[in-house]
Order: sequence, then structure tokens, then C-alpha cells
Amino acid sequence: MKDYRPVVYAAFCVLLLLAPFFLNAYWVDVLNNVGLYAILGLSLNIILGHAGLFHMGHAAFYAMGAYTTAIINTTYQIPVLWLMPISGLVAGVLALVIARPIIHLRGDYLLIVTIGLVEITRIALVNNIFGITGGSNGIFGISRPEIFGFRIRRPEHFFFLIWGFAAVTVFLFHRLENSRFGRALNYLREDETAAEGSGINTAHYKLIAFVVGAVWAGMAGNIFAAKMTIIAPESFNFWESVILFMIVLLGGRGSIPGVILGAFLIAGLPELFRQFASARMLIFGAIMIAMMIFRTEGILPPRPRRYPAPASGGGEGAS
Amino acid sequence: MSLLQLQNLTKRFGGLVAVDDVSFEVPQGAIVGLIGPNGAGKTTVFNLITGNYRPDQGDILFEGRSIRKLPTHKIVALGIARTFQTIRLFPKMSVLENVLAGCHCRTHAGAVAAMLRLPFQKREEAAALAEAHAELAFTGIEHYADQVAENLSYGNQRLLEVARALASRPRFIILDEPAGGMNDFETAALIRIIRRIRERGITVLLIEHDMNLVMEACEHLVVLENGANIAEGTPAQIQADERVIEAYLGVEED
Amino acid sequence: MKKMLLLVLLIGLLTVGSALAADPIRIGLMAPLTGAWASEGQDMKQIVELLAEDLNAAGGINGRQVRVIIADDGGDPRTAALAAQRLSTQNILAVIGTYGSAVTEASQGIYDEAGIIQVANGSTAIRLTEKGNPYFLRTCPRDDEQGLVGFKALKDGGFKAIAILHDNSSYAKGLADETRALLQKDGANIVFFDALTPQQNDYTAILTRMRAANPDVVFFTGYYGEAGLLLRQKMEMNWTVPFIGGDATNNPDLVKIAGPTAAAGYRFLSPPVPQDLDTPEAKAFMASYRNKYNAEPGSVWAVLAGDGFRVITKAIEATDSTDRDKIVAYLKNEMQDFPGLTGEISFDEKGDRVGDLYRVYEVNAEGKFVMLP
Amino acid sequence: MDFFLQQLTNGLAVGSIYALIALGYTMVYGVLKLINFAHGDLFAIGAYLGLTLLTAFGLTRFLGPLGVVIVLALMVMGLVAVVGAVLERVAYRPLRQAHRLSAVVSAMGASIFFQNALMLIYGARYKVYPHDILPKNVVSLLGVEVPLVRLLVLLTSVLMMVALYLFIQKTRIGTAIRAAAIDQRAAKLMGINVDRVIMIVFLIGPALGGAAGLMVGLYYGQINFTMGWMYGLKAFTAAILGGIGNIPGAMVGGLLLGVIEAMGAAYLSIAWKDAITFIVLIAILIVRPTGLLGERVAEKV
Repeated sequence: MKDYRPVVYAAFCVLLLLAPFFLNAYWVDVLNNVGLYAILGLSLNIILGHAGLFHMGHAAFYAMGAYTTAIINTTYQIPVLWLMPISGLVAGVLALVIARPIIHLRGDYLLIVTIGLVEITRIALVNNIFGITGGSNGIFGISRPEIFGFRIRRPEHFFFLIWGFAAVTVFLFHRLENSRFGRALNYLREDETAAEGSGINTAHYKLIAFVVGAVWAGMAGNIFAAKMTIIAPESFNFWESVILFMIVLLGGRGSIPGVILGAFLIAGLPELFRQFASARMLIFGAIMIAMMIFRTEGILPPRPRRYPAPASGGGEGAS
Repeated sequence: MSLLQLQNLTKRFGGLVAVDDVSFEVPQGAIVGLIGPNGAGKTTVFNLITGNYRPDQGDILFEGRSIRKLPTHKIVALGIARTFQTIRLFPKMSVLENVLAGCHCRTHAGAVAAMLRLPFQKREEAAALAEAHAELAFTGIEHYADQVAENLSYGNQRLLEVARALASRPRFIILDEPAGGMNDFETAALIRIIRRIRERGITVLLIEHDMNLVMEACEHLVVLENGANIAEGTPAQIQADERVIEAYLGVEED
Repeated sequence: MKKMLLLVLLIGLLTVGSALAADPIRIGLMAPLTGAWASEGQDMKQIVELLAEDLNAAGGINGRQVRVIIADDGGDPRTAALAAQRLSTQNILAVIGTYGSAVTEASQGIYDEAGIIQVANGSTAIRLTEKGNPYFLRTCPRDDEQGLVGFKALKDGGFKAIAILHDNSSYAKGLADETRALLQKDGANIVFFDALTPQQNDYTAILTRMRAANPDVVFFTGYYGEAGLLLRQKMEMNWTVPFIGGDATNNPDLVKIAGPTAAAGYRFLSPPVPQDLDTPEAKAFMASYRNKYNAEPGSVWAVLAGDGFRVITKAIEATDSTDRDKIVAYLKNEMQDFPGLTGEISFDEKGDRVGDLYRVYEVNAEGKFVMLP
Repeated sequence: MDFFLQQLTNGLAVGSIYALIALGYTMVYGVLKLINFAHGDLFAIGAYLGLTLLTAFGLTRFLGPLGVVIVLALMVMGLVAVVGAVLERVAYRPLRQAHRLSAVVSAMGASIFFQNALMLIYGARYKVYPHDILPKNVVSLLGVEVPLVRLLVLLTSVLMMVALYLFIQKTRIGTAIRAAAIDQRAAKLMGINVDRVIMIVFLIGPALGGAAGLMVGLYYGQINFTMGWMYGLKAFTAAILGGIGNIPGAMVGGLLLGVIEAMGAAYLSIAWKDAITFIVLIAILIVRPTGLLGERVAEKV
């Protein structure tokens, strides 16, 4: 059978690129949300999809990035986009510190601890920890980002910022997947003992998976803060983590196209159902069950990696 | 000098003494068999060597250096590779990727290098691929390279574990019942492979119940019973040893 | 994915198309129809829909019908920004809502840029009207105003040891902070200040601790659900300290939850609700509401959304125009003491509601709210 | 000391409800290794059904308080059990062979579905149980005044837990459940109808959850459609704390969680109460990675 996926992907990219020229501000903003969730989903995919760690606290890292941006921007007026690497770094370092003692927990025990992490983060934000998070009011007056003097303000502008960053993410994460690092994460997901026995420092890779995921979530938090200009703790609650968790699982663990599709479904479908008003989440819940039953491994599960054929027919004994 | 020395190794699980004051040495370049009835503590000894378990007493020296406290992946990096009694492959990944796992500890590229595709990362990746293919060829399963590991036959899964272990460029390899589940034809091929492993300068320590294999392949045998080392010597010596015969016969009477 | 996008495109085009074809005056309502504040949002929707129906039945505004377009903000800022984007593409003149200051704030800039008048109903944070945003008004009072009322009530009561409890929501926290600051300046003795976690049913641990601080009054700034439970569990503990609450407890469900015995004597500060007003507008509204929903209106915030709708339609009628600047100018400068469902309504230049709004209510022995003189 | 004892009883009462819900999580987990994220919502359904049945049949007119509670409990438990079994049949059984995380998504979908169904059927406002069903007496215990109902809640939960424990340990079905929990394949080979075992687990767990919902309704009076999330999360925490899959663990975990919460609020900070609880949980798990009573088997290599 002919592989028509490149055609589909290309068509998707073209349609997406053209979308802001045809859609109204609302639908563009829906796509912006989808894009943000896609970036977050891809970052969680490293931890949950590739390394197989049950991490249901990703919103915590997202929050750390958003708050880092908000606090520094509103106190020192440093342009928002400059803060993107700093937000990523702060989230990454905190992830390293937090994940260190809990990394050896398995499966569902890790799950509840990461839920705890997101709850502790939210409660800390609500209680205005260190007097810098603004409590439940959050932080307001975050400035709009600027690129070469161009002020990013309208949803169409953000569309290109967000999906541009998503494209960079896809590009880099695709490389990451198809590398020694990506494989190492998969080994530890498949069988931790065998991975360690093959010489892989599993604890190290778990930590790095957390850090990479957190850095990206932190940078997504930066964009989120810039887009909203106000952030509040309720945007980073446990439910937000659950949404990200579902995006990865519904789309297909370890699959980049899957996660993006997952973001479209989880962040986009409820918007399509707005006409059902109060019943929209009910329908959404039912559809989630149905989708999982019909595609048990996610809608677009990952495809096997491809490797170049060996140069010669394979020789005798390596050493 | 002996490559590996076990000194008065003891391991307890609750009240059970699984390994009781075991000492033996594995000379450089040898093929040594560790035999004994089921439950004698053979696999536990392996797990102690590879750092999966920590000994309660005693020490393990590899090339004269204690590895008792090292984590498993560091022990692999020092040059000790192993296979598992209950096959532990990465079942959903391809055969080639399983072998690449072994290459891991000899390569270095991290997450950033991978994202940027640095030149050294590309070279390293190509070299690892070549090496993985070579090990598949060495064990004779190269045409399955693109298959999913769990679809291989039992015998080939065992060989794949050997290939994965070899890909870590060990100086010492530990095979835990490598012939388990193999037919006679496959076992004969395995014996040839074990010999060729030694020819590559790799010392072999194996657990095996297939006495034909043990007697044919090993130069030196260590016999465990109830966690204790009861005899040691050449296959001929062991076959004549009263205590060994008793131990094995005693088991068969049960 | 491709199909999905086409669908998105199609629906997008349809909404634009239908918006352009519309003739009636379009007014948006942004409310938390789902999520943690769904009960407030559903009440807001019921009230605004009812008012619109009644208005249209009576001939609309100067002959033009009114259409209410509803968007769910889910009670969270992100969804609210989306809802605001959606409403601003719907060709609306003004929007009512929403509930929660952070949620409102996330939508403020979007409406401002789209030139849509926003009348918030449950967003009391001071800063919302301090930004110089010309099209933003609110029918609810600000935290500092209510803080002042809270302070006066506590001071007039002659309480010596005061406990303040909030729930860490931005509204309750704001009120608690304002009141505490005023009390401290006055040299009052605050023996307890902390926040409970909403929706947890069991507050005995908190009550026990609060009791140990031995206050002679408790000022609770949170919501009626928790207030009802606190009163009920307080009674079970045989603790007789008086409770005073903020306007988020102005909801008849409070008595249902606490039970009339436990609720009796409870006081709270609130703008008046239509049940207690004898203006013809309030009476007509109550009759209509009871007739349609066979219940009493819930929280005062939902009624404030109704007032938002009423002032906007009044301004359109009075100016006979859909020009935003004229409407806002009318609301801020010309409209004086408009008979609202929560008392008389006037706005100042910032868009804040002015006037002595607050009343003190007490729950009587039958469990009815009685406005104290 | 009075203060401490008072807080202890406060914590135990809350904890006994957590424990009762936690049992449902832990039983399902024991057999299916599935975290039933919809379990909290089954609990909420129990609370709502209790209210509906109570007002629909006017039970209070011809039964005493005890009679009302017992009849109501039996009806609620039966109905919620049916909902649970239907949930298993529709949302989980088709995913039995799939990766265990797939069923988690299905469970979350079910949770969203139930929660919004409750909102659509009953409305978003708080619902309130009548006040006059339970006695209002206060009893004195070790010098501490405790409402009688509070003791009854604790007592009922403990009784149910003991009954469940005996059922699991002493009956044939209980043995089958334990066997299926250890190794489903082996259980099947031994002639155990695993599908039936799972069905039974999905009857008992939700029934207990429904009973807990009814208790919350009767005792606290106030219920709302989102309550399942909060209680569900707490109960899941409790199950993990005790060692998930372990029935006495769920009881211990639940009670302990309630006490930790009460003590956190009593001696540290009320606003930080839930954060303190999670920090204690994390600390416990760092020391005992499989919970308090969870099995700690050295992994077989």
C-alpha cells in the first residue's frame, strides 16, 4: 500500500497555515489554544509517552513557566519573549529538584505524587507564596510580546507565534525521538530492569525526561502568559493536568501526529459542541469513551522507527 | 589473574539464605559453568554480580576492583554484560533496537546533541547501527532486524539477548540458561556461538541445566546447592564428584 | 485532521455569515455555565433570558427585538478569553458578565479592543475599573466599598476579638483583606485570619481551631455553601459565637443547608435582592421569575447580571442608538438612580456603581432573610 | 489535650468516609490494575440518588430514622452497584486487553459524563437533604463532646469495612476475587470465571461508594455535582497511602488521611491543609514506595 501520510501531513500544514486568513478571530483563537495544548502535549509525551512515567502533574511546570514570565515581566519590564528561555530554565531546574526524590516511585504511586505536585503548586500560588504570586487574583498586566518592533496582539498574530513554536517543537522532538536518547526512554518504558541491565542509567534518563518535558512546558507557559496578559492559579489546576494526560493517551502515546490530533480533539471538540451549551461536556465525555474503545492504543499510535539498511550484508563479530 | 572473584558472598531474603558464603573465581578467557539444582541460588549469584541485588556479606571483585556497591548500569559499563533467565527483551521494539540498547553505554550523545544533530552524534549513531547489525550477524539473526522482538521464536529471543549483551562490548558475559527452550539443533548452534564469544576474548560464565551443553562448552564448573558452593573443578572432575551426584540425585528423588 | 479542519472552517464561516444577517440588537452574556461556578452561571443565564423574553414580549427596545448570545467561560480565565473572542465575532453591542475577577480580567482586553461594552456582574476586584477602560462598567460594588461596610458592621457590633475566615477565592480574599486592613488601622484585635478550602463538606477541624482562638464574632467572606455548612457544624459543636457574612452568602440555599435553627441569627451584608424591594420593577421581575422557574432567584450576583442587562437595554432605549460612546456616556453621566433589581443604580466616571448599596440582613427564626433597617 | 482529641474525632469521621470510597478504588485496582477515575462520581451519584429516593417515597412518614437509613442505604447501594456494573460493561471491558492507560482515559471520559449528567438532571445548585432524619444528640467521650451522628458515621464505615474484609477472606467469592487479583490467567485456569469476579467487584465497590455518598448527604446535608472529584481524589490518595490493591490498606489510608488533614489544619495552616496532606503523602511514599501496607517484593529478576 502506498504511504500517503506525507501528503496528508503536507495538506494539514497548508490548511493550518491558511486558516488565519479565512477564520474569524474566535476560531483562530481556538486554534491558538489547540496549538498551546499541542506543545504541552508534546512535552508531556516525552515523559508519559516515551519514558512511560505516569506523570499527571504537568500543569505544575506549565504554571512555573507562566509565573516566572509574569513575575519578572511585571517587576522588571523585561520583554516577554526574552523570558522564554528563563521560564524554561526555571521550570527545568525545579523539575530536577522535585523529581529527584520521587523518581524511583513506580506507576500509580508516581501518579498520585505528581497529582500532589500540581495541587501543592496551585495551593502555593493561591496562598501567595513569598508574596510574589498575587494569590488567587493572579498576576495581571503582563506585556504583549514584540518581535523586531512588531507587537503581537491579535489572535492572528499569536497564531503564528504559537504554531511556529509548535513547528520548532515537532522538528526538535522528532529528532529527539529518533536518537539514542529517545530509544533509551523507550527501553526504560518497556522494561526498566532490562534497560538497566543493558547499561542504561535509568534513573538519569527518567530525570532528564522530566527536565526536558518541564523546560518545554515552562516555555509554553511563557507564551500562555504573554497571550493572556493575566494568569491566575485556577488556570493550572489538576484538571489542566488531566487534560494534558488525556491528549497524550487519546492521540497515541509516543506519537507526534497522535499528540497533535489529541490536542485538536481535547481542546477543539468542546468548542465545536458549544451549540449544545450545558450538555457539551456530557457529549464530550461520551465521545472520549467511544474513541478509546474503538482505538484502544490511541487514535494514531506511533509507527516503528526506520533505520538505514546496513552498509554491507553484515560481517563477522564486532569487538 | 582472575577476571572475577567472588569472596564469601551471602544473600538473605527474610529468613531464607539464598546464597551462603559462596566464593569462586572466574579466570580470564575461560568458559565457566555454574550448575546446581533448582533453587540452589545460581541466578541470585548472577544478580549479585550485576548489582540487581546487594550482598549482605562478602565482596565481588572485577579485575581486582570491588563492584559490590556499583549500580547495574555502571557494572555494565565496566564490561560485564548479562542475559536473563526469564527473557527480558523490549518486546514492542524492533530486534535492531533491542541490540542498540546494548550499544548505549559505549555512546554518549544526549538530548541536546540529538535535537541539534551534531556531527559527532551522527557519526556515533552510524557506528552504533553498524555494530548492532554486526552483532545480529554474529548471532545469526540478522534477517529479523526489522521485526518486533516479541514475534521472534523462543530460541531466537535468547540469541537476541546474547546479541544485546555483546553490543555493550563486554569483557565478561553472564548467560543465564541460554539454551532454555531451545531444540537440539539450536543448542548446537549456541555452543558454537559461545565458543566464538570466547574467541573474541570475552570471558563467559553461564548457568545451564542442559548437561550436554555444560559438559561440552565449559572448561570449569562450579556447583551450588542450597546456596552453598559444594564443588568446583573440570567437567570430568565434577562428573565423578560424590557430593554432586548426591545433590542431583537427591533432587530427583523428590 | 483534514476533515476536522474543514469542519472548523465551515462552522467559522457560518457563524460569520449568520452574524452579518442579523437584525435584532445582539447582547452577549458570558457566564460560567460549566465548571466550579456553574450554579452561578446557570442562574445568570436564567435571569438574563427571562428578562430578554419579557422585554421582547413587551415590544423590545424601541421596536427592535433583543437577542441574547450566550458563551460559557467555564469559570476559568483561559476559557473566558476564548468565550470573549467568540462573542466579539458575533456582532454584539454589549456583553453582560462575568463572575470572578480574574475571569473577567482575562476577557476585558478583548472586549476593549473589539469596542464592546462590558457590564460585569460578579467581579469586585478594585483594579478592574482602575485601568481607564472606557467601555467597562459593573453592577456589583468593589471590594473596598464592601470592606468598609464589613468594618463598620464589626465595629458597630462592639466586638472585641474578631475572627476572619475567607476561602482564598479572589473575591473572598479581597473582602477579607480590605476588612482586616481597616480593622487593624482601627486597632481591633484580630484573633484569627485564615482560609478554608471550598467544597469540602467537613469544616469541623477549622471550627475547632477557630473556637480555640476564642473570638466573639466570626466574619466569613466566602460563599453560601460553605457558610451553611459552617453554621450547621458550629451548632453541632454547641458553639454559639455570632457569624457575619459577606454578600456571597446571600442565597436562600444557605438556610436549606444550615437548617433554620442553625441559620437563625446569622447576619450578612449585601445589596438588596428583588425579593426585598417593593419597587414595581422588582415585583414584576419576581412574579415573572416565579412563574417561569417556579423557584426563588439564587444568588445576588445572578440578579446583578440581570441588572446589567436592564441598564444596557435602558441606555439603548434612552439614547435610541447603538453607538457605544453615546450609550456609555448615558450610563455614566445621565442615568441617575435607575430602579434596578438590587436597588437604585448609577455609575461613576470609572464605571463603578455608586450609592449606598449595602444592607444588613439577618436570618430569622423561620429561616427567612430579613433586611434590617 | 481536649483540642487534640476533638481534632482526632474530626479527622476520623472524615477519614472513615474517605476509607469507604477508597475501598472501591482499591478493589477494582486489585483485580484490574485500573484506577477507576469515575469512582468518585459513582459516589456522587449515590448522594443524589439517596436524595431522590428519600423525597420520592416520603420514607420518613412511615419509618423511624434507623429504618429510613437502612432502607435508603439498601436502595442506593443496589442502584449504584448497577451503574457501576454497566460502567464496567460499557467503558472498561472492551479495553481489558489494551494498555492499562487506555482504560484510564475511558474512566476519565466516564467521569466527565457522569458529572455533567448529574448537573443536567439535578441542576448546578447545591442540593440539600432534609434535616430532621438523623438524631442531634451529643455524647461525651473521654471528656470530648462528639455529635452522636459523627460516631455513627465512623461506626457504620468500620462495620462495612469489617464485613467486606470478612467477605473477601472467608467466602468462596472472596477467595475467587483474591485469586483473580494475584493472577488472572492462573485464576482462569483454575476454573474461576474472571468476568464474573470483575462484575462482582464492580458491584461491591460502587455500592460502597454509593453508601458513602448517602452518608455524606445525610450527615453534611449539602451535595453538589462536582463533589465526586474532590472526594474521589482524596479517596484515591487514601488508597495509595495505604498501598493500593490492599483492602486493610484502604481503611488505614482513609482514616489516616482524615487525621492528617485535621491535624494539619489544627496545628499548621488551614489554608495549606491540602498541600500539607500531599507533602506528608509524598514523604511517606519516599520512605515506603508502595504505601503503608502495600507489598514490598524485591523485584524478581
